[in-house]
Amino acid sequence: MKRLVPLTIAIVAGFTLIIAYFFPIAQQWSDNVQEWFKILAVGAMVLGGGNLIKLHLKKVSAKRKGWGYSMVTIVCFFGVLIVGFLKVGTPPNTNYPDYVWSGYYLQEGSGVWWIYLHMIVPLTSMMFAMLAFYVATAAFRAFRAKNIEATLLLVTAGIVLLGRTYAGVWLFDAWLPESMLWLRFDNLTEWIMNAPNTAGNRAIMIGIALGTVATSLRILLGVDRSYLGQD
Amino acid sequence: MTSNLGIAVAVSMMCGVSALGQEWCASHSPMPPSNLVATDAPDDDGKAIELSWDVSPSDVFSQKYAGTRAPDPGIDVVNYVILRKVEATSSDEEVSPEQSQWIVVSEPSAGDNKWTDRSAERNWTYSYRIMAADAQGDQSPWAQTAETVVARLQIFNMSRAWLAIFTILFTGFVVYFINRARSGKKIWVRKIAGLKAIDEAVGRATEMGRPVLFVLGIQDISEIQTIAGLTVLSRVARTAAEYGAQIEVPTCRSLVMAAARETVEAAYLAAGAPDAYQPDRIHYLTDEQFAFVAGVTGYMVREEPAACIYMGGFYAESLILAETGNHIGAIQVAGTAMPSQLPFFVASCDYTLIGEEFFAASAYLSDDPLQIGSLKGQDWGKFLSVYLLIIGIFLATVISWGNYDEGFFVNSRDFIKNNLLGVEGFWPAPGDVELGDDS
Amino acid sequence: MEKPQGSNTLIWSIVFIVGAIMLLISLSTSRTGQVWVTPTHHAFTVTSETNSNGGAVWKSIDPSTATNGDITWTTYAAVPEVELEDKITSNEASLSWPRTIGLWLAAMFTLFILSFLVGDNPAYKFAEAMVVGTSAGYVMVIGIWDVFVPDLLANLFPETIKGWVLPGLSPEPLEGLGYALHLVQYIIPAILIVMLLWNLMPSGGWISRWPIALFIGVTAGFRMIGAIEADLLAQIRAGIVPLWQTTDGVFDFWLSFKYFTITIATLSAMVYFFFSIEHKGFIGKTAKVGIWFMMITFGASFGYTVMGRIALLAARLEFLFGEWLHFIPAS
Amino acid sequence: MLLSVAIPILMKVSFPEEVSPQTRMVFDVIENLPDGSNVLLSYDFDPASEGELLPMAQAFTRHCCAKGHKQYYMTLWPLGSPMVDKSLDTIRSEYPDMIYGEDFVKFDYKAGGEVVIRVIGTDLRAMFPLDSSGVSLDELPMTKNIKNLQDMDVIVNVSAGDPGTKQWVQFASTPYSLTTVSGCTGVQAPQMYPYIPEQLAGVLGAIKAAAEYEQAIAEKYPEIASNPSAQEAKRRMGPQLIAHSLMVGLILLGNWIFFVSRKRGEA
Repeated sequence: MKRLVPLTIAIVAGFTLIIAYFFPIAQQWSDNVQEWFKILAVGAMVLGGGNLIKLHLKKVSAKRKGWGYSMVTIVCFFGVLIVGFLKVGTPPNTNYPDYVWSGYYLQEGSGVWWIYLHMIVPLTSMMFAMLAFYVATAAFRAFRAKNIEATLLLVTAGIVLLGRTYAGVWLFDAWLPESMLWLRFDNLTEWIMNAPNTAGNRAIMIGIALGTVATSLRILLGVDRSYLGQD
Repeated sequence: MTSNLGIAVAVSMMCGVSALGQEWCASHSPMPPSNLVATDAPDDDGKAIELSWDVSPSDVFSQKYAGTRAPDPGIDVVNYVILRKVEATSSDEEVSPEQSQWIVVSEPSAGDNKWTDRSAERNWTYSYRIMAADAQGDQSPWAQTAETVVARLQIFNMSRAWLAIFTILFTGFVVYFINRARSGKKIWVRKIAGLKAIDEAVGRATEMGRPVLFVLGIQDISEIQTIAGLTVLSRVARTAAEYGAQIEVPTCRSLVMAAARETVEAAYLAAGAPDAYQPDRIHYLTDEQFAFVAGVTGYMVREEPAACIYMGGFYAESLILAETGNHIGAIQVAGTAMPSQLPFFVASCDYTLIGEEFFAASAYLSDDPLQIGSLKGQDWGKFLSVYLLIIGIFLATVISWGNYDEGFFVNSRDFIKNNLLGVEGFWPAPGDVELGDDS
Repeated sequence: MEKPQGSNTLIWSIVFIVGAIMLLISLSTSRTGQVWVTPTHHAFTVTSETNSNGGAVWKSIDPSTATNGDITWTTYAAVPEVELEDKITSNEASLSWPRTIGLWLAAMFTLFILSFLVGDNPAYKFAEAMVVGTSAGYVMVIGIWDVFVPDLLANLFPETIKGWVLPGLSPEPLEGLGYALHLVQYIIPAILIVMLLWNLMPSGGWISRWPIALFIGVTAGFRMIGAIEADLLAQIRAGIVPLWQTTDGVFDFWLSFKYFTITIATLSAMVYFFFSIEHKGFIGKTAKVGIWFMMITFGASFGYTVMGRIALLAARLEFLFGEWLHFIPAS
Repeated sequence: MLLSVAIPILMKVSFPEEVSPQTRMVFDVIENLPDGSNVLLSYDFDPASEGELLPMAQAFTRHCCAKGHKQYYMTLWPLGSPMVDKSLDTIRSEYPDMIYGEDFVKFDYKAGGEVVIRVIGTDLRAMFPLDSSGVSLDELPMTKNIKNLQDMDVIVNVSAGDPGTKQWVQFASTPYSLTTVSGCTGVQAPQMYPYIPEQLAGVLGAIKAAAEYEQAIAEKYPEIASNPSAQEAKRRMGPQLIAHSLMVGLILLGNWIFFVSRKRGEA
């Protein structure tokens, strides 16, 4: 029972959506279902956020290594929740001044805005920017001409790296005759992006599409039911 | 999109020079558009009417005046005004006086020559009018549709007819080979190097007494990659349970956490080690991509997992994770159908399942003949795609080589491109005008 | 990351000392790390008119004339750097402490994350704990105000929500069957949430599998059609190009060569993905060529990406040098 | 790496740019629309990719303003709203004649990614009954006659990932044959090339293309060229050149070490 009902739900829902796609009268259905999903995803945050806090509380109460940092997480989490839910520092919407709650929570000067700009932005965007170092270490270590494949990888990467900046033009402009201009790295880069890169990506995309079809079918035919848990 | 966009208007004829121009200059209003045609929108749920018209000669985008006179703000069309009137409703009720008024439904800008009214009601009958307006708000006389039009519901979306056929075909291939496998027929599939590595990685983690890190990507459960990742997780968790290794699954979405717990719990049960299952090791961090990465990399440098397995939909975090994994010396296996991240996994992981291989992995790992059968069906889908591609390219090359404008080759190519692979219905309509040509 | 620990410490100390010197120079010469703001006063007074909802209409008035019954508040906007000195001289701008503190915090957090380069350390641990907690709370806040309230509650209880947070809401007047259908459409997700959260209960947690199964089924169906239509058929269609290319009616060798390359690369890479054919003989060689083209693709993507990553780092450094330290004009 | 990026920033190094055909295609799409067309701008990125994408988004905004297009702003990313606000600030400060509600409008972030696109594909109001300031769409002159996506002349999507360009192509450009241009991160751009020209009218890849786009606008509209903040991307190309050269140097060094150590191993 515990597996049969959800399996039936999955199969019926999946096939219904496939069929609905071909009938104009039912074209709203998938939109409805997707809207449910996004509402459910918010509801599920209670599960996720609750779990996050539970784990950190456990760590704090057991005074396990690094419990102080867990404290920071808990305080930050609840701090943002309170500021956000109460719309601290958010003035009303100028079109509806008599509605205290009508303001936009991210408006400049509001509490959430402050947290967003001064905590979330620097932390997440610096984390992202760390990639500048990681691409360098990855290139340094992995791009070695060990075999044909690796050589192709590094040569293409090298050409594109230079071709994407003025260096690709500057290196060749002085001595390359007019008829050989296509050899300039910026032109070569454009060609690589348009020809082999387009083709490689096209093949990968077609493969992924077919893989998606087969994976979906394995679920819809009930062949793959690993997501269902035990009886 | 109109084909007469971007036509330069040269200075040659000012208002008052041509007879036509003079007449309309005098009345200080633009000339009207013409030929307003309203048709029921095809393949819809009966709530749309398509309108098209010939732009006003005072419209600077009109070909009639292209290059013949300078723009004149006094009479140039700024926009059109479309009005609508209800002629009959779907029921037997009389049309109320309110409904039978002409009301403005749209004001498309100059140069436009078509618009779709999507506020129609199913089975209602309408009439339309259009006029041109200039910058002062002066309006031209109106042009009206010759016939009324009814918004009708189409039962089947014919533009998707071939999509339906392809869906049935691909499904058919997979179902056929699953059935063949069910009847006991052995199906051969080639080996994928990365898959063996997963077992080795879990084994090594067990020997070293360190955990296995499994990341399901950062997409929600509404993405097929996450689901494919879950099926791989199912198998990895089972191996881990059999060996007695610990498996750590941080997730970026709450629903993924819930689904992953079900999956891992079932895997531990199947391996006969339900007591070893620790739900807290499958935990949610945060939905924010880089905050999630910060959490996972922090875990990696502190706990030093011996194996890191990345299966799912990844974005920029792929390289941060994989390079951190490299730094701590873990065996790394990745699988994703995110083409943009494949280069980074290929560069920093020991094994990478590329695109389709990743989807195939869950079937391979299951050791279930039915799932392996589905791989063969997938290959047949690929055969079909390759054949279509080759035939299409052959036809296109012959046409270009022989410089044909019409005939068998052109018709066949257009049929493949527009009907089979496009949205122009099951069969080319007789005397079909080419799409996108409005002039 | 690959350097030995000793030189790491050295580099780090140098960076630290240089940074400290720069900070001192900057502090002594300019308005480093300060944020100045100018106030805007808003005032509204009630009028005798009523709007379509029957509520009183509030009208914007000159703040200096505001009296007791009026609604007033003040917002602040940061002063752009070019206008800063003028505004300070004319006494229009004032130093904003919350924003100044925020700017310093932001700069500190940026440096904390950067410190991960030399390895795990307390500063990074602190930043990590903070970003996880803060962002988890933040996405929840967004989910509530942007989805839960307007999409679920506003449909279930339009009048309450309208009187509370969304006064601009104009719910469609529905009655009879239409109303019932509308209600059901939004009660379903509410029920799904309850089923999912049942997981937290001591027993019957298996009911949470139902919503998950529903969406896994939906995803499978939905993605399957999407993959066939937008990726598979559209990509095959895009791949159909003549190999005989002409420019102005004359055979163009290089253009033809380009399309020939595209075709060969596409087909050979597709052959690589065949699972049920052994990769040997002709098929094996073709698959090998397919891998080569994929490697070129990956190399190109890698090289192409570097630019974006450098740009991100550049943007962060511009933040540090510009907005914070005022070495260069802030963007 | 840190120094190679930091020094050019402090020295304000910049290099000339040439407009590539790809960028020209994107520029022409916006340029060739009749003035006052409806343009939907979806800025699907967050502060994390601000450095790479904001200059591009600003360039699109300035170009649309210069052409007097009606601009409909939205975002599919939870943290994307402030990114849109930066563009609105640009409009307000550089084009004071443009009026909110008549020339540009902003819709709030809605969760759901491609669902949002699919819904507004048939019914804008089902997703956005109100604009971001809480005003009903029927009360704004520019939105009152807009029923759905299909009333747009062009979709401009600046995106850092998912949901982003791929979703716009799949759920808007392909089903409704809408002209769509995209500006995306360097990592995404290569995946978008196969969509050109049928499903996408053009792609700007990363800061390089943004710099070229700025150049293309500056050539056509000299008044924009004199605005230093309209040269953001060009300025950022200085560090790029140095850092790219450094990376190539690193790859060469890596290979040199590799070959030397292999020779020693053989000897």
